[in-house]
Amino acid sequence: VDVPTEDDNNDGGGADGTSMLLAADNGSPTFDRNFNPYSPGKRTTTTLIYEPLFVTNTLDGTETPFLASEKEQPDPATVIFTIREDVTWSDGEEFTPDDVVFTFDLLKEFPALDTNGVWALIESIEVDGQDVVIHLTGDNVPAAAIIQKTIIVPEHLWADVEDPTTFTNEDPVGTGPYALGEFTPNEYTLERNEDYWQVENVAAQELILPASNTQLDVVNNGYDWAYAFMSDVENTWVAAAEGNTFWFPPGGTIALFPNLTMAPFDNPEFRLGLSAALDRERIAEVAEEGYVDAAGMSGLLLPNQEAFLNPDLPDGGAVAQDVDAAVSHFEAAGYTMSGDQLVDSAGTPLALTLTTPNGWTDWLRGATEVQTQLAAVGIEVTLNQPQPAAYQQELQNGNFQLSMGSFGGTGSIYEDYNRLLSSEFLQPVGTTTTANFQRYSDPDTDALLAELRVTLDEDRQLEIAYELQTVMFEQAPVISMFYGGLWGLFSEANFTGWPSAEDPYASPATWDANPLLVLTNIEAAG
Amino acid sequence: MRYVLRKIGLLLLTLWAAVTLNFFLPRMMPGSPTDAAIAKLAQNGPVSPATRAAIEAQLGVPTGNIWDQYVTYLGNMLTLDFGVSYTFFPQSVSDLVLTALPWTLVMVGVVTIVAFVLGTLLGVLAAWKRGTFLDSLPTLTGTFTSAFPYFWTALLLLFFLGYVLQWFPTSGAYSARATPNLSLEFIADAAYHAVLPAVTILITSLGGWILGMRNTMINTLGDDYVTFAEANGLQPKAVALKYAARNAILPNLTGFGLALGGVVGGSLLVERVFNYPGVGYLLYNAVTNQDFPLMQALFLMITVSVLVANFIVDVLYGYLDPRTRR
Amino acid sequence: MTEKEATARGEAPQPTQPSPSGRQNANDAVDGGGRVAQVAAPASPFTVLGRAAGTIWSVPKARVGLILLAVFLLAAVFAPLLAPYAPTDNSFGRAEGGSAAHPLGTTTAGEDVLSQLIYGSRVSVLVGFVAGFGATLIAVLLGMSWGYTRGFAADVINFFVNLFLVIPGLPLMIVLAAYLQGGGLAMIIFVVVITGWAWGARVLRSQTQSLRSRDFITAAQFSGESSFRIVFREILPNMTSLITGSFFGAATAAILAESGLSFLGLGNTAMVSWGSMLFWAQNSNAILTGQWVLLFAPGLCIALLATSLTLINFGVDGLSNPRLREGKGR
Amino acid sequence: MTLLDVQDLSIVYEPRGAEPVTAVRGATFSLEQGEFIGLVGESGSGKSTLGFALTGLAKAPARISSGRITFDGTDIAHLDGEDLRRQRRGGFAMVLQSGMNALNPVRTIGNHFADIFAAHEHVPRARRRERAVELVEKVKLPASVLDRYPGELSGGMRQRVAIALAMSLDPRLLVFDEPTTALDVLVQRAVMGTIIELQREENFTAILVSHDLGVVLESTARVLVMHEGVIVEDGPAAQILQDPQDDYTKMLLSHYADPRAEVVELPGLRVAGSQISTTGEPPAAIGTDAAPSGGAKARTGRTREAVVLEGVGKVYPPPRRGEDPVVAVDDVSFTIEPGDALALVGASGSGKSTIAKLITGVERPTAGTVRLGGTDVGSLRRGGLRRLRRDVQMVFQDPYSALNPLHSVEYALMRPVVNFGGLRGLQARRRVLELLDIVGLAPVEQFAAKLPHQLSGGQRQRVVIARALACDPQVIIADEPVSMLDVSLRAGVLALIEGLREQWGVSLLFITHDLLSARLVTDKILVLNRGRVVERGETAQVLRFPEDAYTVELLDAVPQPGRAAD
Ligand SMILES: Nc1ncnc2c1ncn2[C@@H]1O[C@H](COP(=O)(O)OP(=O)(O)OP(=O)(O)O)[C@@H](O)[C@H]1O
Ligand SMILES: Nc1ncnc2c1ncn2[C@@H]1O[C@H](COP(=O)(O)OP(=O)(O)OP(=O)(O)O)[C@@H](O)[C@H]1O
Ligand SMILES: [Mg+2]
Ligand SMILES: [Mg+2]
Repeated sequence: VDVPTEDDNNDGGGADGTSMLLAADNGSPTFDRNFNPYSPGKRTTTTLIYEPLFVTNTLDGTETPFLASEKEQPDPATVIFTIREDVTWSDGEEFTPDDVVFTFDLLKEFPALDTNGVWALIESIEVDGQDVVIHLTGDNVPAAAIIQKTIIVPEHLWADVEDPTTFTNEDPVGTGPYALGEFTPNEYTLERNEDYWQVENVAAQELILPASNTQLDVVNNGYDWAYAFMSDVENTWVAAAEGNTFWFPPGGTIALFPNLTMAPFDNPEFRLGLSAALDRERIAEVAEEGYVDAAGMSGLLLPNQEAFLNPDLPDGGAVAQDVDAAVSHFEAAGYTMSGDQLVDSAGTPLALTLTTPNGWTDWLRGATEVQTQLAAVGIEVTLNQPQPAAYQQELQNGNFQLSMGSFGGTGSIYEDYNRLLSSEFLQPVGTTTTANFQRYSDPDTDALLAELRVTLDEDRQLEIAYELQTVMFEQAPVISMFYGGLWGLFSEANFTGWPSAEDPYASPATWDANPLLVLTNIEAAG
Repeated sequence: MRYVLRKIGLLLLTLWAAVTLNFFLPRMMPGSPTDAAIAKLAQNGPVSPATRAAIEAQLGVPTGNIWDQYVTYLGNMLTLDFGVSYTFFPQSVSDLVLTALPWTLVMVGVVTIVAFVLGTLLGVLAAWKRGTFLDSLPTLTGTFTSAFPYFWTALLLLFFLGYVLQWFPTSGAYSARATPNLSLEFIADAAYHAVLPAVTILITSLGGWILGMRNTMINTLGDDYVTFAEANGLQPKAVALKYAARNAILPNLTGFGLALGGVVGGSLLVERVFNYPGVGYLLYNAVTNQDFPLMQALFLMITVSVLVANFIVDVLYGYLDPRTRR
Repeated sequence: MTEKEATARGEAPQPTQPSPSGRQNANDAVDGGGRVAQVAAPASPFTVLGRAAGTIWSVPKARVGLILLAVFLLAAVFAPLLAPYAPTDNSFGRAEGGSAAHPLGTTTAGEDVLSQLIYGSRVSVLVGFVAGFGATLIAVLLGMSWGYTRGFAADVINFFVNLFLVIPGLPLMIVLAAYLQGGGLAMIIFVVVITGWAWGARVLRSQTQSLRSRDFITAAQFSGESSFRIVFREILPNMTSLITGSFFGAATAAILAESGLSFLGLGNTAMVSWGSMLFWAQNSNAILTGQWVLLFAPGLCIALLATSLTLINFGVDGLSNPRLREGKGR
Repeated sequence: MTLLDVQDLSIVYEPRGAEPVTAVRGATFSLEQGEFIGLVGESGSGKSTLGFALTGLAKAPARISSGRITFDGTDIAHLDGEDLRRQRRGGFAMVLQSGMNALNPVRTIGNHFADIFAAHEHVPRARRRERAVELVEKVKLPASVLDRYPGELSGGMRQRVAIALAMSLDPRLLVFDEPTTALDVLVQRAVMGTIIELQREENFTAILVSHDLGVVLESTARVLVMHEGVIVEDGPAAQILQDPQDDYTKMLLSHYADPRAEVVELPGLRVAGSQISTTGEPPAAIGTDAAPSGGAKARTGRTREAVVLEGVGKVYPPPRRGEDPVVAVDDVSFTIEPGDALALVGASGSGKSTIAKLITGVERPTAGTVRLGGTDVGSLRRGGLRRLRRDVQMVFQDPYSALNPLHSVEYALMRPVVNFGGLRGLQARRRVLELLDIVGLAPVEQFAAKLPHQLSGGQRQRVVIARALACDPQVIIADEPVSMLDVSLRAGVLALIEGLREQWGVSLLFITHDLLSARLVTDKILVLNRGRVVERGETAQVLRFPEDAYTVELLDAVPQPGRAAD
């Protein structure tokens, strides 16, 4: 019996230059055939089979039209998408604005599908020729960015689906660049949709997605694109094959979330003291093996969002370790150094608990380094490592003193700051909230966010962004430390034009709509 | 009759308690299935506040009075209605279990049996040849290998035989493009993939059987019927097997029963290291994702099968040991 | 825990547990040919212990085990003196190979592997002994009262033991570990104890049952002794070797369990133990970076420590059952 | 023709981690074809060891350190492996001491025979079943046993099977190692009969190993006496009986007596008619203390009460489903007046121990009442039982298992003193020493510190008796208190019991199947058969002139040396 080995199957990855081996979808350990784009258990590549109206580059917020060719916001409460013509579903049916409306109606009927919460933003929706006009519940400029992410499904097939929440959509029909090829529990393929409206931009004829993508597999099996944190990437991935490259841009900010409902964290001076006490370079180095940079206090992802950076912030928001400054901040907050301990007015040494999810090793290393550094300013930090689900719960319920957390990275300035600072998410400790976990509340900031929500004036938007950065810098509602990397591993052997620091047109993420950007931009090598 | 009724009563009580524990223990874990799902999403980047509500609505995580939930749960268990998995939404738990079960049953089951048979034989040999090389070799090797952590053995095999020498595939239960079927070719492929996980389990579990059998066999070797058989000039082989080993194996059967019952639980660490799509991996997924329905079904299955296996061993015991018969 | 422990009570019989048939060989000084009174000097508890130690020592396998264990114990106790650096000192180069400064190289986080290995012995030894002790204690208390009492109380204990025998150990550990999040070493010990006592209880029960039918137990009743005293003064001392055996068995299981939980990332990953070293090694691709020492050394240490306990058990077995004393058969 | 010739045979046990023991020293003797000899000696004298060596079964840690065993011209002492195995057919065979356990519990009897036939291939396949039937019939068993498992047979049947199995080898030398010790007196008798008959028919050479001089003298023509590994006497049975040469043999013989005799005499004890008198030196302590004369007054002044059983019955639930309940005791009535000594005799399973359990409150009667004075024993609960035990104490059959091997003599005696006597500290200790003195274990201080394994069997039994006396009981139940002791120790213990009873006025229920012991220490007797009393009366009267057929049968089973010579 001729038993094929792993390699037999996998090195097809581009021998002819048009087939791509992709580590984008992990079976656990095998694949379920679920291509329902709204299902949490969907195959990751469902977003290559279906398309949204627009795709946002989460790194800098740049938007690329997909199923909509244009959008317009005549007033802050209305969004008009002009739907692309000459698009067909992969079964040959024509794609129409009615499909778009059908999709939104579907989400309204089944809130479980509405993972982006669009119906919290939309009042009504109507078709006007090739346009889809959306009336919002109020003035809301950033709403468009959320609404346009909605994945559009074909009315002619989905209208008959009885329960779309449990529908597994085994034979997906979409408008996207790829259609499902062969599906087996250990591996499946996507074939290029030759009728795709921009088929000329799609270089890879076939995508191969194995279920097992251990780091060992990734290094050995000649992947073209993988998303994985690789320890010692130069000696592993890069050394493994000619043409292997990597790009680890920041995808979010890892920060200390202080529980602002309790002392001493309710005192900004104390938070600033913590901020000054940290050597962020060292933390970033320890946590992510030096593959990411330290984060400043502006709340922006740099260099991605450089364009929005408030030029008035000292050092571009970066805060260097300054123990003396830290001590004076602490003093302002009522804490003094006594020997090598930081004590309150009653002389009680300060002891804090830092929560970090168990098993998230980079965070843990960062947290351990924070522990060490805070010990140097006389604060005793105990690590609390709940399991991820419990961590999530503690974070949401405000059940922590100091917690590791992340924010940002949606590509939308408004979204990033709103989730972090808006009191609309404010809940008492013990009640679940979905954002603003540190429970920050400031009327001025709320006003800024409200204005940012309604203004169409781009200059004003930028001004508000500056002001929000100042709030972040001066109030320190969270203490940013380092960037969470996006761990893109690429091979130039078969395809070129991968996103990179020089050409950051997309993030290296293999999920959501991002691969649409990547796969319509790369070119066959040679 | 009263005895049997009592025994059955106790069995059912144990089952009920295990099932109840299955219900309450996971729910004591901090965090909900939704939290687990969000925590998983959060590893890839920011999660939109709307997602939580959507996931909650979609999974249909039960809320409300825990006692009502418990009663419903008991009813479901009785009717073998295990519901839908949270982790693998919207797959039904029964489907998931039925897909994973054959892999585990065949791979872990076969190894368990092989380990028992081989270990027992080696134990017999060691006891019979006590104090010689044929004793110390299996005994010492067994002592050492049974002290290996499962996952470590798995990693070493993976590294040397899979990665360095590339003799065996390093993950999965069959080749990438294969779809499970019953063709010879597929079976050969599956067997090839099962080698490393199977060898791992074999290496680490063999020692226990060797030592156990050796100990009991040394005891029976001193029994009078063995001496008498020798005095009657039976061939050494007959004395060793039909007299000493035949009696020594009985106490070890209990352990074998538990082991066989445990087979349906798979071999969590090994399956995880080798990405083997068996029940152990499923169990790992269930437990780490707080997938109550899946966890409950698996725990129930394991509990029942251990109980049943024990029962079968009891019956078998009666057959093998006439003293308990009549 | 690893599955080994899950299975210690499940998949495989523990090598060190005596057969459940409950042979009545415990410690009876008048066993076998001992009918003939051997008049020796009066024995104090110390000489009894001394003799036991002597018997264990006289078995070569057990001797090797004791020496091995002593090495690990010394490493654990004197870790600060023996280790060249602090185990969490991450100020060295990343993923270095062996050198004079770092004989076993450094981790990807820049910690000295040798120092971690030496400090790691503390956790394993501590977990092994404390959890082994805890599990044995519960097994003794429950197993003996189960064996001695009849009727309802015995049924209740029987029920609990059965329950803990049928529930799959490793998943239960994971669930418990998640519940007792962040408890560190104490949590691990607790979890291992909770899931590890049942088998021992069963073995001790059958031994208690066979002892309780001995004349000297009836005689104690005729001497007006309370049940409590009978169990703990008359029966218990006669089971020392069995209990010692259970202890070493449970300790072995505990060591493997700790490593398994740590490997799954359910222990305290910030604490340096052999299990967490393996976790980090796996996590930072030791295989890929050629740092196979990271993977090999901690596992070997676990295996050796666990082996040492099993080896000692060869000697303990001989204590309670003269037939098992090492020697030539035929 | 000389079949077996043993020259200067020595055997040592060399256990690991312990001192070597020379179990047989320089044994020299030879056996003629067809001879039937006895090998006697006390426990541990090396009889079994010698028997094993003669049949090529000596194995580690035993080692033949010197000498030769010539069987039919070949030296088998250093034969092993396949050569030895071949010799076993038509050569030498052995029936083990614990013949009860000599059968593989998981193989049918038929398979045992089949295994032997297969091993030696001396019986053609087709004839094997037939031959097996022949063999079991020879030992007076029905052919149907061939399909049964050992567990389904009684001890006597198993012992016969073992003999038949040994016979299936057509041995020329057959060693019977205590073939009847574990058996009931009646069964014992029957098995011995079978052995003797077989030997006569088949005319093989036989060695009967036993510690029971009576049995040996009764059945064999020549006797070897072993003492501490040395063969101290070798001669015809009749001669040894009449004129023992060795001191040890003399001692053995002096402890043998016929319970039916008019006067029964043992060193230290002499019983004539119903009268008992102490001859020679009384046990050290007895008589030195101020003995209460009336006998009805306890040392502590408590009034002695009678044990009264009225129509007592005990039915155990059926051991297995579908079987009949076990009637262990059926309508038994008797009274033990204060100071009385009552013997309870009967074959195994006749319900003797059950009655003991009923009197001590360990079991409750299913019919009738058991009373101690005014107390209804059957209705007592925990506390009441504890109080009862102050009055009713037990002397156990096996002194080896009645003492916790880990506790010193002092501890064992201290417990009842503390629990019942309410004494503490020095007082308690003084009482312990006093007790030791009473049972004649002097120097008391030294004995108090010893652990059981440092005592001889007789000394242990004395400790057990002392413990029973510790709380100054009214009634002592002695369940076969000497059956596990060597003859040499037996008399001493019996004398002690007898003396104590006389002196302290305790009532004694003496349970035994040994009629000689019953004769020696009691004045009344009760014969039990299947739970029912079949005969009662004065001990001497009943034993000398039995009326019930069962009693006659029991008495018949008592070996009568010289009977074989008839
Ligand atoms: N396996 C052994 N190891 C060490 N010593 C032994 C062993 N077996 C017997 N002995 C010793 O050898 C001596 C003789 O034992 P043996 O069994 O031959 O006595 P016996 O006369 O048959 O006694 P019994 O009447 O109790 O059967 C005793 O002192 C005994 O303690
Ligand atoms: N606990 C019990 N359950 C059931 N049957 C029992 C129990 N104890 C004793 N018997 C039965 O009761 C009968 C009498 O037993 P008992 O022990 O009183 O006999 P015994 O005269 O003391 O015999 P031995 O001389 O062998 O000691 C036997 O048939 C025995 O099998
Ligand atoms: Mg003997
Ligand atoms: Mg009895």
